Amino acid sequence: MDTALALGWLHATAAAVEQHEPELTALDSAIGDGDHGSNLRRGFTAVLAAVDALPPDTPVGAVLGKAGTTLISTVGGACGPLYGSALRTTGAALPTPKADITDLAAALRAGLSTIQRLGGAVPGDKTMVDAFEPAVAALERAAFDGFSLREAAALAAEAAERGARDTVPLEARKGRASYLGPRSIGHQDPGATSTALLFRALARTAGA
Amino acid sequence: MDTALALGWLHATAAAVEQHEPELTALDSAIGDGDHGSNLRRGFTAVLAAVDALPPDTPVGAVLGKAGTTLISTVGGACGPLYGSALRTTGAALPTPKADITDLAAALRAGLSTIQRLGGAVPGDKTMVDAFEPAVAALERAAFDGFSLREAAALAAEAAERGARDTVPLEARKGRASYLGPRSIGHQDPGATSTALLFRALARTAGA
Amino acid sequence: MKKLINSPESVLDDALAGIAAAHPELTVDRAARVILRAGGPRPGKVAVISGGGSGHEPLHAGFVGPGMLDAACPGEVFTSPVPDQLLAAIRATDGGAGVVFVVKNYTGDVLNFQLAAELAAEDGIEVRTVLVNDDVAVKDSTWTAGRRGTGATVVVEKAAGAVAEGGGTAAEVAAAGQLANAASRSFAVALSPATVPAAGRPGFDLPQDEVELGVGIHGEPGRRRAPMRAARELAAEVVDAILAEHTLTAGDETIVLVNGLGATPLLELYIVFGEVSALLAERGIRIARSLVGNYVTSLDMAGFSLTLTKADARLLELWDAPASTPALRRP
Amino acid sequence: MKKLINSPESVLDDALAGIAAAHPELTVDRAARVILRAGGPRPGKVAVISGGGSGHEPLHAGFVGPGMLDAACPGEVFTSPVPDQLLAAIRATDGGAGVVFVVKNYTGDVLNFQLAAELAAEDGIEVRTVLVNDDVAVKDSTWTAGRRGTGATVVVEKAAGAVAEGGGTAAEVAAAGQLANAASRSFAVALSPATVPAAGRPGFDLPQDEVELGVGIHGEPGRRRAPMRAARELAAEVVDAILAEHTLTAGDETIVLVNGLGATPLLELYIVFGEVSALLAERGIRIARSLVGNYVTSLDMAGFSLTLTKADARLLELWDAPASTPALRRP
Ligand SMILES: Nc1ncnc2c1ncn2[C@@H]1O[C@H](COP(=O)(O)OP(=O)(O)O)[C@@H](O)[C@H]1O
Ligand SMILES: Nc1ncnc2c1ncn2[C@@H]1O[C@H](COP(=O)(O)OP(=O)(O)O)[C@@H](O)[C@H]1O
Ligand SMILES: [Mg+2]
Ligand SMILES: [Mg+2]
Ligand SMILES: [Mg+2]
Ligand SMILES: [Mg+2]
Repeated sequence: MDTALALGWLHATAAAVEQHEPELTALDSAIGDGDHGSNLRRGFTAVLAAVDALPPDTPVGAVLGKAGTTLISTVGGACGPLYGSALRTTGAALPTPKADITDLAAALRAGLSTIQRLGGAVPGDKTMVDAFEPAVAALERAAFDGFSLREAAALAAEAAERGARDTVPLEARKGRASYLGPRSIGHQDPGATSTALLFRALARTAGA
Repeated sequence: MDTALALGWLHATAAAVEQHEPELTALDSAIGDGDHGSNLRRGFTAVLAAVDALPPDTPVGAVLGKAGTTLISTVGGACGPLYGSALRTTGAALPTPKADITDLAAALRAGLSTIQRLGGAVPGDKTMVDAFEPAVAALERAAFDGFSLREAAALAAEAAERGARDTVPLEARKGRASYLGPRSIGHQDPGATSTALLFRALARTAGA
Repeated sequence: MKKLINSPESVLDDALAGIAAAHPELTVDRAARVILRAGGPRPGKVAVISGGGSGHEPLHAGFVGPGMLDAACPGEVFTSPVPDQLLAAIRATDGGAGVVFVVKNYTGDVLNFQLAAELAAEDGIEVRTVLVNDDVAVKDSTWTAGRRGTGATVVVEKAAGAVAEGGGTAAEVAAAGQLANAASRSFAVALSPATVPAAGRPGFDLPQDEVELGVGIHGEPGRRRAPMRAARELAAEVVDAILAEHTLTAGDETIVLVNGLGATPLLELYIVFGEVSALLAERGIRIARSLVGNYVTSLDMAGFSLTLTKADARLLELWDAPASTPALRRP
Repeated sequence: MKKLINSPESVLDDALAGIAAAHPELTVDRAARVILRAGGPRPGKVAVISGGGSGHEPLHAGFVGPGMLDAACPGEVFTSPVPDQLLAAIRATDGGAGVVFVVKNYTGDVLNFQLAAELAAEDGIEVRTVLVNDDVAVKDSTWTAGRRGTGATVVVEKAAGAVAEGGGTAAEVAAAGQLANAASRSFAVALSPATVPAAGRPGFDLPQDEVELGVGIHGEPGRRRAPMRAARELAAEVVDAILAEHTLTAGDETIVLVNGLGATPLLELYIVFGEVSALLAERGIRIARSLVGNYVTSLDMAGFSLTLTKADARLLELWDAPASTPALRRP
């Protein structure tokens, strides 16, 4: 992962969020308050404006850090601080100028820890963690197995998508969906779904 | 018209209002505020309670006067004072103990004058006057022609019903429907419709 | 129809029970259906009495209290009160200095207040009437029922109430109300109709992409339908409709009421107010005072009305005078 | 979706323009999206700052003013504010005596306020937080997000604001807010869902003969559906739900808030209040103070929430303390 790839990733994520906004809105309407799609759209529109204005020699970590700060400043809601802080932590953990898969996996693991520290969610609580954790685990495994970034990112995206789908039968214990108790069962978590978009965007950007 | 006939008339009117409440409501919803049916139902429920509590020897004029006062006290809206005052005037104009058709026609003409004095409407303004006036005129003609009360009341009811139907193409110039201007055209006036019920109830009570 | 009621027949009585429980500072005569300032008649003070159909809350009960009304008489939903209520209100508030009625110009209201005034006159009580007729959606003409009374009622009740509180004579109280009315014009837009409990269905149907322009506060449909548009464009249409029938011009000051019809979020009313304020600024009209919220509602109708009162020093003084009512407070 | 807006994206900015125009007594920083008491920081006075998603008006902007909030930070519709707004509010109000945040317990609100407090701490400003969590529809547990903050926010902001206005320390202000919160429990019933402008469709579907019990103020569906019933029965269900999780018992005094969710006529809220008052009387609980109207809304949702605050002399004193805000005034 380098500056160009990070920028590509953020652009791809923004495009995916734009395209899937109605789906995210619908999922959040079912078990939340219907703003997850517009929250992320607003956030990633601002992220693109912010990172595209950075000098071309900005280190990869600073690009992701800027993206995180921008999300924190523009999104609000639960996902703004969670995604924003995670990206900040991830960026801070990335070596310059270029991170290999092991570095990237470690940095994203740090980002995940931030999400879990701030939000207190564990896997199975029906949150973005349910997609984020398996994605990071898949990256770690792929790094250990010596896969290319293209292959690793594809595995992470698949894991995230599976994780998101697997939130359907869960009863939410964190976030707004938890207010529904058992009525949250049968719906896919919007945050886990947007996390899957994030990792799919990474895979696409890495050429998968 | 005597006390028994007046009581019968009021009961028959109450029953007709009850039965046609949805129709009156629908007509008033279209070009008014949707309360004409419930207004009259509330009023005639109170009227029955009031006149049934009168001593049996109450003169016919006093019965109608009581009915009028009760309508004024319980209906509100435009039709409460108009119908109520009209009945009071009619009652005050009826000789005791029994009025012939000429007396009744004259008393109802006096009641109509009260409606017109209070409300300022003339025939063609798309109000209750458009049913009331032809009904009274028919009674007057029938009295002149020497018809029986049964025949006279039937002619009055027909005239009132025709008058009500004929309000359909009119543009309202008085009452709430006048706010609609040309959009009031094509709807039958609720007050003219209830006036037709009143005269039909008289005809039924008189044995027609 | 889904409403927080016990039955369509008991709406008024049940609401009166709630008003009585919620406002110990008021006296509610539930039998007579009159809401009164506590403490009985005030000797030497002109009594200001208003009333009208229920379904417009906080109008009128919410404006009973020092500085505004002495009594409010609520009729059945969208139905004017009956003369008995108005007479009871007169008896409970007349302090010997006379009575002023505030009457919105609807045939039913006018007739019932008129009958009450005639009966009061028989008791030797002189009643003056201020007729409110601010709604420019209806053309004023002696051949019709004339312009309706809507949002300006708040301004009229405030002005009349202030003069009465200050010890004005009945003639002065009525004159202040008439001044406020003459200076005010209103226009309303509905996004959805109201449902009268007794009727059980909406007063009119409105497609998803249309609005009713010039709607009344009793669920009466408006003069015409128009396509739904941005708040900015609707506000412009409403401002223009009012200014076409108003003496307000560049350099003037105005009291602005952006009023919710019952089911419109305050968030949206503020958006409308922002647009109105920009439109008035463009036309050189200065907003001296303003009110945003639900004041003269129409049950569960969605939409707003705009009232513009041309404000001179006298009207501003009356508008700013102290008032302590459930829905309007001035220190 | 039919709304008085210009576009879903501009809702907040357009509403801020309207709030600024309607309330010259407030300072609206439209760039920073903060609503402030006019006059800048008050040296020596603790600053009380609240905020949350838009769509709940008059909460919070309507409670800015002497005796209540120093600043309100509105987020996008149903979305908590961002830390930048809260930091701007702190900078604009900090008079050196400390800052108290009033935060409704939602993950998003908690996180954004927490990030802001951490950043403020880096600037040497200590921020205390009062967490509002009064909604008994949600079971309280450390394993979940916990009870939500709803109607009690008004009571908390009033209590904290009163102590701050009276010169209390930051610890005292926070303690007053916590006292008000601990004494309050709420429960809401929706008759129809809210439509978030950006979503364009209602948050949930509700058949004509059903209600959502325990609904949230962000269009979140409730815990369960139940058949629509008379106001009396719905009120009983709500009162029982609250009392099951409340220390209120016979002989106690309470502050009662019957709050409209946005699209409910005041007439119906008074009917509900009447029923609540009868139910509390049956249980020997005395209503010491009350509030009926739209205070913590949920856009165009129809329905009501009930908040019962167990009132002791201290809370009543704070409740009665002077306040001068757009939505709550006390002489
Ligand atoms: N405590 C938490 N930990 C991790 N993720 C959470 C937590 N709370 C909520 N989320 C995630 O945030 C998503 C909702 O985001 P969003 O709709 O933008 O915020 P809000 O709930 O404030 O409206 C949920 O679907 C969930 O995945
Ligand atoms: N000025 C008037 N003169 C005669 N009849 C009138 C007048 N105004 C209204 N009406 C009659 O009253 C009817 C409406 O009665 P109702 O619905 O009970 O009163 P409101 O219009 O006050 O709701 C109209 O259909 C019309 O026939
Ligand atoms: Mg959400
Ligand atoms: Mg009617
Ligand atoms: Mg009516
Ligand atoms: Mg949200």
